[in-house]
Amino acid sequence: MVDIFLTIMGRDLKLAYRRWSEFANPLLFFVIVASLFPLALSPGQALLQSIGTGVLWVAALLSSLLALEGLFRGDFEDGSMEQILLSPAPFGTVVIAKIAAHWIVSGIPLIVLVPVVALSFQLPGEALATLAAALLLATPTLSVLSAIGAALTVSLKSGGSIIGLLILPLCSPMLIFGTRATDMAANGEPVAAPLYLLAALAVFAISLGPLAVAAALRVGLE
Amino acid sequence: MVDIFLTIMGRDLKLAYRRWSEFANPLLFFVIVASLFPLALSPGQALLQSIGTGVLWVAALLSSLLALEGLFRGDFEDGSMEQILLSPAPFGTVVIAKIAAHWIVSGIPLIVLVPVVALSFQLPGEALATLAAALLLATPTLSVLSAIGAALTVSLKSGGSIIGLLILPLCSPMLIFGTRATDMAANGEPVAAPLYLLAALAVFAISLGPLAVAAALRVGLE
Amino acid sequence: MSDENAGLIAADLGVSRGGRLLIDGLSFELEAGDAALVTGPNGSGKTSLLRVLAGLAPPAAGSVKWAATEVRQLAPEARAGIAYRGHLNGLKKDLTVRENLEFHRALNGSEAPIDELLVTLGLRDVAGQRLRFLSAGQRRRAGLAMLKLGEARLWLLDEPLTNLDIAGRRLVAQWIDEHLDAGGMAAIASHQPDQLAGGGTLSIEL
Amino acid sequence: MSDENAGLIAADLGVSRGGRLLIDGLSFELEAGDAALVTGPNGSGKTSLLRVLAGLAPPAAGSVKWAATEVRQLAPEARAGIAYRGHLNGLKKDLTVRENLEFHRALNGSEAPIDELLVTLGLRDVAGQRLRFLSAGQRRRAGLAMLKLGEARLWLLDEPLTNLDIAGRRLVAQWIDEHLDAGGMAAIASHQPDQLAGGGTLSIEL
Amino acid sequence: MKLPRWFHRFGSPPYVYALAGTLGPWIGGIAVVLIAAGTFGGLVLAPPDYLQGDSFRIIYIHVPSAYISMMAYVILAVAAAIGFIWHLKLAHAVAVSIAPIGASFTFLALATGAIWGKPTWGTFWQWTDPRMMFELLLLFLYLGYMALRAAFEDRDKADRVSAILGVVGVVNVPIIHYSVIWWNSLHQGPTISRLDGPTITMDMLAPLLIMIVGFTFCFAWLLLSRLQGEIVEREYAARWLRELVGESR
Ligand code: HEM
Ligand SMILES: Nc1ncnc2c1ncn2[C@@H]1O[C@H](COP(=O)(O)OP(=O)(O)OP(=O)(O)O)[C@@H](O)[C@H]1O
Ligand SMILES: Nc1ncnc2c1ncn2[C@@H]1O[C@H](COP(=O)(O)OP(=O)(O)OP(=O)(O)O)[C@@H](O)[C@H]1O
Ligand SMILES: [Mg+2]
Ligand SMILES: [Mg+2]
Repeated sequence: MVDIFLTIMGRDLKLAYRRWSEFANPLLFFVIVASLFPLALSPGQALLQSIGTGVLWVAALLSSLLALEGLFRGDFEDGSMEQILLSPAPFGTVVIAKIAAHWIVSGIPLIVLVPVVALSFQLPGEALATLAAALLLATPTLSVLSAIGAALTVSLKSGGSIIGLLILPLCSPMLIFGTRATDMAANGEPVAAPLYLLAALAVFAISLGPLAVAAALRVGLE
Repeated sequence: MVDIFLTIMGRDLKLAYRRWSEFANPLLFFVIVASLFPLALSPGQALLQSIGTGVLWVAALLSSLLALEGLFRGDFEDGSMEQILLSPAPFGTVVIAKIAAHWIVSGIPLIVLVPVVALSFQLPGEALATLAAALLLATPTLSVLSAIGAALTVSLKSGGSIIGLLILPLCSPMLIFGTRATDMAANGEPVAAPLYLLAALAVFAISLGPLAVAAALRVGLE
Repeated sequence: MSDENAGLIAADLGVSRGGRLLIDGLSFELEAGDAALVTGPNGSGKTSLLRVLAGLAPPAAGSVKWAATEVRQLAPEARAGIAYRGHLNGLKKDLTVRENLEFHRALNGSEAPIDELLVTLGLRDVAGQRLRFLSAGQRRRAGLAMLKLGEARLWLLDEPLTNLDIAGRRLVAQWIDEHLDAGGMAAIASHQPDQLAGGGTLSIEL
Repeated sequence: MSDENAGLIAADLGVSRGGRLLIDGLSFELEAGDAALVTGPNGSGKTSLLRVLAGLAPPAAGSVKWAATEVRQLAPEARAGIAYRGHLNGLKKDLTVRENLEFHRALNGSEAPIDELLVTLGLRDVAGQRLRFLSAGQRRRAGLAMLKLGEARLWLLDEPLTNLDIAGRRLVAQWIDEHLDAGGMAAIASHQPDQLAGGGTLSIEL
Repeated sequence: MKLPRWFHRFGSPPYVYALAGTLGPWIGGIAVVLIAAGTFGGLVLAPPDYLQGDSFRIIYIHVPSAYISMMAYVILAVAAAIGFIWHLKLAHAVAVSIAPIGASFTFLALATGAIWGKPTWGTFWQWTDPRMMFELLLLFLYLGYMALRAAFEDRDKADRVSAILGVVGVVNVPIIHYSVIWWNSLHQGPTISRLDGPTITMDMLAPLLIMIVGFTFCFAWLLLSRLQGEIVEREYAARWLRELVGESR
């Protein structure tokens, strides 16, 4: 199991490295959204500060959704998914490994990057650590949710990338708790509650999500 | 020439119709971004109004960038682009037709949709017509610019979604003029100047852009 | 016959695609050393049949059993007994030939030596190149290499000779013969059955 | 010889791919009724050569002329004289067979009757289906149909027989013969040259 | 369009390689002298600004690098266009060599501007400042150009595709520039006056001009040395290069 996990993850990381420009995209997207907003709003300092958290979280959410859109498509189109499904490797493990690899490539850089951008939004220093922690807890859940969307999309082939977007409402709890934690930290309030909630959602998503993904992929191959 | 234009445009529209969900995606994306922001910001009425224009424009810009990413990729991967390039059809016309089809599918709905969403942002009624007009002038330019990005990266095969990075700086004028026109209209000022600028940029982009696109596609096929 | 050694049993099999029944009431068995040659005109359902045999798609009627178990219900380990090579090669374009093979070896828990295989297939010189930069036939060769990276007893091959040059076709025919001699089984769809040296012990015409 | 009727002239042609020179100093001419059979092992450069002849890629050295003009500099109308069918079919998966053919007919400004063509190719029953739902051989047939949708005098065919059943292969061979008899030209890469009835008047071995 | 005959010599890698080798040290030397003089003038001779104190001295890096960042992009685009139209590999090599240098100067302008902003405006970054936005977008243009190149395996293809981007980008540079400025002139953000005090004195201005010229030479020097490297990489297999290397051994 661990072998398979590492093999799949290693492969996906290698592919990501080979095609770094593709994987850098969501990050860039994040930077761009985050930097365009102030440009379009031309707000004063105070306004910028008050909307900063929200902008950052929405941008981070979108960028992690974008990142996962193609998670399974490549493997479907070149026949790799068939081979993997027919191999003796347990399929659930394969799915978890793929999501994990993708999170490493897209989630972790986000966790590092967001607080840096937050600096330019005049977010107070105390909020930065909380922001990073909240992202660390929220991004795995986002990854699992978008993987579900990606699996549904890919298995419906010609139709239904719409399903992918149906995932979005499911993401709103992460958005709300994440923004709240950051705002509370900025105001010097204790932030344990929203962080615990994020952690609980992450555990829940990671334990059940891959099952849904595997089922959707199986159907898609028929 | 007109024949070829209509043939290509007809084909692309038909394909879009067959795979409508894919093309509805960027629009949905727009609606979601525009509606998530108030959720994440939970601002007061006044704040919402003041950031509304900016949010709308950024969301519209992103959605039209997203829409064009795959404009040429499909034709590349199934060999259609080779056939088109080798056919007696003038390649520049083909390119313009493809961009036009895509604009019909992604730009026009946006022009209709944005003012509707703008209503929910408490944008004053006078600004809505200006917003629609500005979008009408800005979206063709955005389409051409993203087509350039798509053409430059299509030959990467591995999916050069660095598109965002390439095109974004080029799009910022549209964002700036569009926001300005909308804001000015909301304040009751005359909006001719920014609209003229948008129109000038559109003419410029439409007349020269397709050349760049055609050149990039040719190189990509080698 | 113990379950372990049982071969492939298709009983009263129906195969449909896109709502149309293509194959109806097909029954056959493959045991050690057996090969079924699936032939038929374009669009007759060869690919669809092989996908059902592999368990990728459900049969419209009847059943497919491998080692006495419904093929769609096989435990992961038991699946190692079946290798399917379809129209698609199942290789990543952005990995090198060697990396692709190493990945599939690991996936199938095999220890087969890759270097020898690359030499046999004439891919040694391009082993370090990404698949994207290979010719059509070279890609097909790399795809077929995967047959040797695992211990599958049943080979399901969909037009394995596509894009191969003469030497390549001869090699594949030889591999199949060796596989059958060693007690393996195969179901092969092909438009060039004459090029498969031994031919099949069983012929399925659609 | 007037420019109009001049055929294909490759002079001292060099073809390279990914920085490696695959073909060097190749010179040949095709005139009315000539066919060049390009053969060679996998990866020897057949596809690369045909792409250069079609003007899709630049030659590494030498020149390719069609109707006395450098092929990469042909005017759009002159390009109608060349048809290239590669490993890819160049059809849209989400259009039906008929829609695909209609599109290519319009693109090439041809008036060829599509219905007859569909019958000849055995695609009448699937004419209204999206390409996505066709078998590999049916897709290939639809791809080859495009040869008849235009007035190309030079056919560049890259393994046209792939995935085709016997009837299909026979049809393609017959088409080629008719095309040559009518004063056409062809350059064909294939691993099964024996299946192309007439064979070539010229043989290019890589 | 035909290129003038003398120009063709610049299409010959050995000639340009040798030329770069000869000119490089001279230009580098001049750059060092000018920058040293400018630094001395700026840090020691120039009086402190009566409003900003000594912090204004960062101008001696900031303004030259901002200027170079723009000039470099224009040169890049011209080189790329020449390369694309006349299939001149060396012109492409020039464009490629400029990109990272230009990006560095852009970054330098951004960084020094940000550092300067802290004491003057009380913030590192001001989203509403048109120059900052312009410079940031310029950095994106450079990065996009470099990323696009990096994504190609085939150098020839990379050359031509990125050349298209370079040219499209330069068309946009003035548009971005003016749109950003116009936009700000209407949206009055928090009012910031830059160096509004007394008009710059000669003591302050002269070192600045010297620095600008020095930076230009420095840019040329960097360009020549990168170009040499680029030529070596491209002509890896060429006979003249092997002979040259053989000679020097
Ligand atoms: C990250 C922040 C900054 C960036 C990106 C930036 C960018 C630029 C650019 C692009 C130019 C050339 C302008 C042109 O020729 O149109 C420039 C010039 C200049 N900058 Fe900055 N700047 C920044 C911060 C500052 C600060 C904080 C100050 C001083 C308070 C300053 C003072 C100047 C001066 C005096 C000039 C030259 C004179 C002029 O053209 O008006 N800059 N800067
Ligand atoms: N896109 C590419 N980039 C770089 N090198 C390539 C590319 N495609 C093919 N090659 C290399 O060029 C050589 C010739 O390839 P080509 O496709 O022309 O061969 P071919 O004769 O058509 O082979 P096949 O019979 O397998 O189709 C191969 O060795 C291959 O490795
Ligand atoms: N994805 C699909 N959805 C619906 N119908 C399909 C699909 N793929 C193939 N078909 C139909 O099923 C029939 C059988 O297809 P299949 O691919 O099994 O044929 P085949 O015998 O392998 O043909 P070939 O020799 O051309 O490969 C065809 O008539 C085709 O139209
Ligand atoms: Mg088949
Ligand atoms: Mg080939």
